[in-house]
Amino acid sequence: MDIGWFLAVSALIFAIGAAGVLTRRSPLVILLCLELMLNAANLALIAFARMHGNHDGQIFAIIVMVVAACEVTVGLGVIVAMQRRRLPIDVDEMQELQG
Amino acid sequence: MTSLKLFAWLTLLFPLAGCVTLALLGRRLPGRAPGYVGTAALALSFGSAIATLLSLLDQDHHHRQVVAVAWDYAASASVDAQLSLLVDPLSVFMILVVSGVSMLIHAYSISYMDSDRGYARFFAYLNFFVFSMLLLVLAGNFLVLIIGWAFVGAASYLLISYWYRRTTATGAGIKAFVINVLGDVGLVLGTFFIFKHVGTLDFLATFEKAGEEFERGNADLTAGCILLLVGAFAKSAQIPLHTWLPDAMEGPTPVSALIHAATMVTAGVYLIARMHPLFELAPTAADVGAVIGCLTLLVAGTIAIAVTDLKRVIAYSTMSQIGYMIMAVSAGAYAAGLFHLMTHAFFKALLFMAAGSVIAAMAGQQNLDKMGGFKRAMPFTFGCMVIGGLALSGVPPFSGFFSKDEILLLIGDRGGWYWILYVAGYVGAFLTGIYTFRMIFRAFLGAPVPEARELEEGHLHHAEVHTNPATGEVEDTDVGFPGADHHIAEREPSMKLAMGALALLAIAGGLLQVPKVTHVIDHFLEPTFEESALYHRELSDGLIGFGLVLGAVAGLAGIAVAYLIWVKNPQIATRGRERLAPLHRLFVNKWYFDELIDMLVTRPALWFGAWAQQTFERVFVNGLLVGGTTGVVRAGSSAVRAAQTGFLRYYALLIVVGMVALSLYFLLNA
Amino acid sequence: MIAAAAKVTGPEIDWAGLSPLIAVFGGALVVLLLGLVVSRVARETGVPALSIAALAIAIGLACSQWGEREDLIAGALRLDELTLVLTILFCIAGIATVLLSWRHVAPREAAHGEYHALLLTSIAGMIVLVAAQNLVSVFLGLELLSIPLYVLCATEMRRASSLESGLKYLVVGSLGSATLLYGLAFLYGATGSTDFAGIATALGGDGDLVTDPLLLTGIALTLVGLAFKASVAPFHQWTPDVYEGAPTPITAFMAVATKAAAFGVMLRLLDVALIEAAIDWAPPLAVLAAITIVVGNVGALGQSSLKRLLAYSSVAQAGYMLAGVVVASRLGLQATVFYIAVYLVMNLAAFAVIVARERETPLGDDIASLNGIGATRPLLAWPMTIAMLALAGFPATAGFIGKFYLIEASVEGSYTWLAVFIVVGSMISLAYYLKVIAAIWMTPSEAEAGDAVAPAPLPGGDQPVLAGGSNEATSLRAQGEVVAVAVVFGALTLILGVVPSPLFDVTRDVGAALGLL
Amino acid sequence: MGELLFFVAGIGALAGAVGVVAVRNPFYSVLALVSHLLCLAALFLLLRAEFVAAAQVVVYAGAVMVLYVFVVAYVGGQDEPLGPRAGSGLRAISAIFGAVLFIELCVATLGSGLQLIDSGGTPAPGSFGSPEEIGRLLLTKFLLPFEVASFLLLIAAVGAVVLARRRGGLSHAEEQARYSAMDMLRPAYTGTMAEAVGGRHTLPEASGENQASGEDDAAAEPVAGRAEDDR
Amino acid sequence: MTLHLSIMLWLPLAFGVLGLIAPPRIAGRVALVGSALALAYAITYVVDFESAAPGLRYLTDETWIGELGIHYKLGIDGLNLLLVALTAILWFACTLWATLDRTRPPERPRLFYFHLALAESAVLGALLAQDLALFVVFFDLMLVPFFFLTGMWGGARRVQATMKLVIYTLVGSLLMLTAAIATGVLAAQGDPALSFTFSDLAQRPLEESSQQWIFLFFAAAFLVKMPAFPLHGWMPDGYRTMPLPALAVFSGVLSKVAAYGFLRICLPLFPDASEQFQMLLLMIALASILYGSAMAFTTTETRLILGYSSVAQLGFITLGIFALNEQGAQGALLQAFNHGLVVAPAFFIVALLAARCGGSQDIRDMGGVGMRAPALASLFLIVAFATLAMPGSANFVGEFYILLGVFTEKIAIAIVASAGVVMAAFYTLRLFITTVHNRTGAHVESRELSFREGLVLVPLVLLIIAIALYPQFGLKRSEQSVTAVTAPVQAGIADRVGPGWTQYAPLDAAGKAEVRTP
Repeated sequence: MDIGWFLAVSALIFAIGAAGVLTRRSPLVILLCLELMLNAANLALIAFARMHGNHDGQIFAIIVMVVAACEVTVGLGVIVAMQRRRLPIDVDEMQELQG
Repeated sequence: MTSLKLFAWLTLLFPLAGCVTLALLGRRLPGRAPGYVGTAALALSFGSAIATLLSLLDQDHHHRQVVAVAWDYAASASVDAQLSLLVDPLSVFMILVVSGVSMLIHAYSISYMDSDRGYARFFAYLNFFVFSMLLLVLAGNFLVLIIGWAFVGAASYLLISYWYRRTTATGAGIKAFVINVLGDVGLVLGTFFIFKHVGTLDFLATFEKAGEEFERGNADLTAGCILLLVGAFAKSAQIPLHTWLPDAMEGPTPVSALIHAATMVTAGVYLIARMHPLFELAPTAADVGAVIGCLTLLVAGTIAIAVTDLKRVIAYSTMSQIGYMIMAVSAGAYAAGLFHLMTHAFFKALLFMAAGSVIAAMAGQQNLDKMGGFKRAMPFTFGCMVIGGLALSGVPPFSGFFSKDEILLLIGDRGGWYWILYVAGYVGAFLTGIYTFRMIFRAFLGAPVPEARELEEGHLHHAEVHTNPATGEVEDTDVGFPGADHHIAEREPSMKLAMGALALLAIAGGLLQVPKVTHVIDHFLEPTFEESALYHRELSDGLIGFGLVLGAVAGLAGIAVAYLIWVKNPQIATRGRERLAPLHRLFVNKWYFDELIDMLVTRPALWFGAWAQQTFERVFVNGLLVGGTTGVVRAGSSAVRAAQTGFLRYYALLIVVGMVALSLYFLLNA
Repeated sequence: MIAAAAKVTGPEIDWAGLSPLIAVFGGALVVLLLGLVVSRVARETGVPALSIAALAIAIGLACSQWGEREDLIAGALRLDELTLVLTILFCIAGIATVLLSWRHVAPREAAHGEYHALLLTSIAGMIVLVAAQNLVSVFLGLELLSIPLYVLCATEMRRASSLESGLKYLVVGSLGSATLLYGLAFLYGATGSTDFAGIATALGGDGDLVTDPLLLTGIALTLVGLAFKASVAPFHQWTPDVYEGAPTPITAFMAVATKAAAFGVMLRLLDVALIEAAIDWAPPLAVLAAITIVVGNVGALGQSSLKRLLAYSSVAQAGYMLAGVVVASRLGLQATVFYIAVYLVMNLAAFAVIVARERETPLGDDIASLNGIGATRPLLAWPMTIAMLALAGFPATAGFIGKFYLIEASVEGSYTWLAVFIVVGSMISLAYYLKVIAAIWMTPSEAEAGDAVAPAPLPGGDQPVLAGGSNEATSLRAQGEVVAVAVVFGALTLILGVVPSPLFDVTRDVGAALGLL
Repeated sequence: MGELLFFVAGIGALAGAVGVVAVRNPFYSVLALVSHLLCLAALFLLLRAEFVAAAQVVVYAGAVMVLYVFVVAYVGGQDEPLGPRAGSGLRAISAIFGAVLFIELCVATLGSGLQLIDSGGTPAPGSFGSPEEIGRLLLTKFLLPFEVASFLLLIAAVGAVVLARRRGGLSHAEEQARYSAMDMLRPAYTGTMAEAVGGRHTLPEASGENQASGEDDAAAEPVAGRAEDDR
Repeated sequence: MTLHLSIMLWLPLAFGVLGLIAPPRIAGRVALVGSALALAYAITYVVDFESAAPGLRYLTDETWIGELGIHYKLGIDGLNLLLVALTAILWFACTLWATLDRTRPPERPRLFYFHLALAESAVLGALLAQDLALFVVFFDLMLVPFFFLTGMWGGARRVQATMKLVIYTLVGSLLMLTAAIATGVLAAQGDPALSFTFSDLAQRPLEESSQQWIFLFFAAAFLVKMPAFPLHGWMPDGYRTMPLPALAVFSGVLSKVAAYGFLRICLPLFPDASEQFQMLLLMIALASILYGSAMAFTTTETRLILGYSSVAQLGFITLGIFALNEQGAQGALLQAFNHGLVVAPAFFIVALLAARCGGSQDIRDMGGVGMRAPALASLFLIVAFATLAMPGSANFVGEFYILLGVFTEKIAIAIVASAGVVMAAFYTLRLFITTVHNRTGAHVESRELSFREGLVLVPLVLLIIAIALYPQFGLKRSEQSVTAVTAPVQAGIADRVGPGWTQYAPLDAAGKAEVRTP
């Protein structure tokens, strides 16, 4: 199976994720979309690792997982805090800062 | 040699010293003291002028052109501008006339201006003026000449607007000054044209190099000389730069006498005489000068017949006489022109003094229509007036007769189209006779006006409320003529003295140079004009005789006509006025020169100024330049801030867009 | 398996070289623990003191390492002057931030221990980032720097805007780092190596790789990610919102330190790993710089919030610095580093003043809060004035020298048009910097707004310089550290403007370290 | 075999991704992501990254997603309102740009001159991608990232705590208070993790401290009051 | 005392700082001492200056920023000698004026005098700098104090005015910054040693293409500063609102620094470009003359009349500079000095008039002030005559040289420009007459000038008279340097069109003629 196919899939996932970030209003889902993009990157990394036959890509992927987990944690933390403050969980409602 | 230079400098410096003293502590001096100081300064100056003359006469005939250098004034970058005087017969002749006549006028003013506020200021100005005039005539190079030239203009401005709270006076002053500055500019540019070729400012060096640098009729030289003429016209009130002179009558009468008769206005004549080597190389320019002079003398004559302001009549006569002189020196009759300059200085000063006396008697009233019958009231004044009038209208054997006729003779001798000028000259003489005696008759003959009667009863009329003769607006006494009370020749010895002296000169001055008999001036001026081709000319006896007779006849005829019209049966005047209405209007309105200049120069300038002020500055400078740029920036700012919607997803979108664009660029590069 | 595991021998570790990083990490842990103790004094005074101590130690260690050039931990990190000078700058910024937030509400909200731990971690992340010479380390450093900042932005939870800025920063930031990651992945894919040396050699090898779409797209995405961190237009839009919403000390920290880190990694990545591909990335980067300059300066006009104004100005300044990166020359590198340092000094002075006024007036960070402090609070007025003049690039301030250096670099790199853009930007920038100064000196404060209508200039000049009424005096005592920061950095701005030579020596070493001509 | 698996997994992954973006209920989005991750893990396996695939399943699809589910539950998985407030065209535009991005990336990858891309990759030894290999690398070459990553996890946890902790004035009234002996030793608002998980309750002196620390005591009063009658 | 230039340069600032910490009452006097010392130094330089020797005197040359090749290099030669003197004189006069002004002393005096002193140091620096970068530094620095002086002590709408002023002028200066750096960098293309000193730059000519844009940038900076039409947009607001002492020095000195910049930088360093854009610059100068004059005789605000008249005057100066020959440059330099010396007292007098006319700046409210104030009137008269460059004043010598210089290059322009002289006569006298003469205005009460005011005015007027009597004083000191500065351009022109008319050198200047045409 050619590496190119994997890369194509990853590209598609990346694009979907990006589009998702642009279209969804709930920060929760936006976080998910970001996860998608990171995973796309992971797929690409691992594909490349396979392609070059060295492990750097795989290690990188593992690190990325960690990072993704951290981002999620913090992101969810913010969401929870907003929920506590009774702020709308909707990025389109966040307009106090502008201009 | 050294004594010569010394005296020349002294002649120059005494008036300056007088001016400075009066300016600094004039107001502390009591009573008439400032007047005496000023006069003394002039007397000293006149004395050293005579001394200069004597020590010049000591020089042998060919070393009578001496340059006295004080210091490097502005000599750098291959411009040799020193503070230098040129002492030669011409300049000495001029300083004699200037300082002499000025001295007398100072003496006259001592009592005439008494009881005017700013008495000291007046004499300070007078001294400064004389200093400037002397600087002008003694100048040894173009730069100094220009300086003297401008100083004279400034001094005249100061004296014209001496009664500075009269808006008419200040207006006249600014007019005179601006026109004079125009002349200065002409002079400067002319200088450039000449300097461009000869590379020096010094007179003698210039004349010396002019021969080799310029061939006859060189374009640059002609242009330069015409520009010099502009300067001369502005000073000497020649068409079309003459309009300031009549207005200058706003000044006190002695001022009119001094500046606008005896000295300042003759500067143009002096300039042309001084520059004769150049003008002889540029005949076109010389002819321009001659023609303009001729026109001026006719136009001025016609106007003088029409105006009713006493001083203005004399002013226009001055114009016309200067016309003669300009015509003379331009046509190469140097000695004659300068001779007339001298005699004119005498009798014109005299006439103004007399007029001043009359005006004093009229308590500042200058309108001829309101005058009359002063003969018995002021005999002395009347006498002086008549003497001056006769000299002016060239009645033998008065001085004006010889000088004017010599001019016309020499011009006639040039032949060719100069005959036109010759004829015009005699027409002018005829007009002169008319307007001069029109003035005299209307002022002194006929039924005495109340002021005259009052004076006969021995009481000098005094107006309760002073009004500006020009506009009639009421003025406070501490400014303007004639101060607290006023003074006439009959009562003031110093005035009498000055007028008497001038009367004698006006009578006898002509004898210096009687055709075929005496050639004092010719000989004296010879060293200056020695290389001039036009200078030494022998006139045919026939021409001389014819000319003398014609001149006498013209003058007398003019007087006769005047007598006929204004004494025998005055209704002729009124009828004539009705019959020749358009002509009369033309003359009364001074040939509409003021209106013309106003339309051509003043209005456009002011319009441009207003346009720049209201439109251009606002629309272009502030609107387009400033507003435009700031507008663009502002627009950009609002655009950027509009993009900053606060919507998270827009930000994300922009990032993605940027990402896409950037990678697209890179892909295209691949 | 066990045998295999036993065979594994870890890389030798140069602890001395790592010491600054370790100091910061250690500081973070200690502070975190100290935050748990009972005594309030320990928490509210000890914690900041300790973090300052940790940072100070880090600075000291960094200085002691000066001149060392070596790879650390199997080439994950690079120890050289660039690393060290930036480390020092981060630590300085950190110290200033700690001082500014000493009595601030944010650490109280977040609890001092955590707050400072997060701050220190972020600094550690920056150090890792600028030292990294391996794509993995780069990405990790970036996240280690960002994630704590996401939290710190949101710490002032009583203000909804603080949370909002936190979330915005988080989402947009993650988007940026995802992009970066993808770009890094492509770089790795194209070159088959994750460490800079490998990449450089791969690029240096056969020619056609330099124009390979995979590589170029990788560079593009990487640039986007980094540009985002450096808030380069059009990836700048998070900056004003986040800066305004975040607690002011954090804003100050982000403004100076994050930007410095971003440019540090940019320099290392572009000028070391991708130097071969300079022809590819330089022109578009130049265009980005131009856009950034214009957008930043234009956007700052007519802002009434000082933090927002400085946010836009920081965007513009990023554009200036980018010019130094674009030319990819030694001079450009030095100019950039120089400007980073100068920029840090100028901005810290300005932000300190803002913090002070936020506490003294009810106006928050509105520009009106500065009205008339020229008369009442000279000690705040002068630093702010100097900072503004410096940012605008007036001579006799460090800002002028920095700008001079940048312009010189870009002209020398035959990017004269970019230099022109820089000065045009400065022209526009005058409009808002001078507005601030005008507020300070030429606008009467609310107190004397009454007689402001009179044309006469501001009254009350005849008080002694340190004066202002008693209330100022007290608030002066109340926040001595803030005023101190303002004064120190204001003075530094002037001094560096007159005797910049020491800083120049540093930059020269940096230039030598990266060893491009 | 490989191809088949690839297509199944790939399509599954894409479907999952689409599901994440398209489904309106965040709860389902999470589930979609889980499935997506699992398919991805399968793809990893195809690429001979056993360890990563395992980690993906265990850590990611397991732990992280569980966290998600909890938060969604806490926030309340209500449906997202239709139609964006921020301009309606946004959805279309974003779709377009997503597509363009995809095309660009494909061009980049497929247009690349690297022959390896069109191959199945370099022949690798049997141990490729085995935990052993990975572990060795993590302890040698990538030691630093390994350590730093650990620290990153720590600090993320701290951050989450800071953000999600209850505070006086922020906490909801319905929270029930529980006590432990330790609480007496510690003053309130020390901002500890114990507080963070909401286990501890505020103590009387807390209110005083509130004023001191300038927080809005209006919110703090009832808390203090409740503490008293609890005594 | 030692003739170290740095001492003179930094003295005022040092005393200004001293004034900052001194009690407010005596702050003014402290600053006054500073400027007095600077003046003393300046006088020493002028006296000690032997005009025969060429080149720079009292050279100070240290490396300031080696990396940037910026030297701290100061020096005096014929070009800046008189301007330095002018600066010292005017600043002393203005500081004295401010300290003596009992009626409305400046608020916050310490800051006021500090900024004044800072401005003096900056201007002196710009004039003394012999390093392009250093020049730029001081040139921009000059603006800072004036920003504060105008914004804090100005009249109505002072903030907007000062903003406009600073931004407007800095737009030019920043362009100049780029140009300056480019000059240094491009000049150093050959050898690595980057240097901005004029002497080095003169050794490394730029190629024509880069000369052009660099020249234009410099020109922009200088023309805005002057200000020249149509870049004078900042002038009216600024002049209206500036506090008087600041205004006097601003219009008296700062504009001259711009003119000096042309002579010091553009002509010697960019000869080709200077020659190329000669016509453009001449046209701008001409426009400034005519436009400035036209505005001056239509506006009715005294300050603006003077302001626009200085626009016209600076037009003349530019005209002289871009005659690109010795006469023009000499005239421009002399004129710069004279105009500075004349315009400052003019502004003082205008202020006095305003004080006597109920604070109005409008000539329509004035008139008859001279009534009881003969001394004031006569001082004004002298100043007015000098302003309109009446022959006999040094200003006239300046204009004479300028016009002569232009005349030899472009006759038509010289003739048109001379119209400006006539206009000057008109608007200056208009100002004089409508304020001092004519009927007394409604709210006018004519007062003689007080001893304090005389203390400032009389010496200045005496100085005007002195220089009028002996302008050679300035000309001979500047001749050497001017020749050197115009040499490159002259050489370029000579190569193109062959030797100009200056071949017709008078007998005494024959030697120089050879020098000029290689």
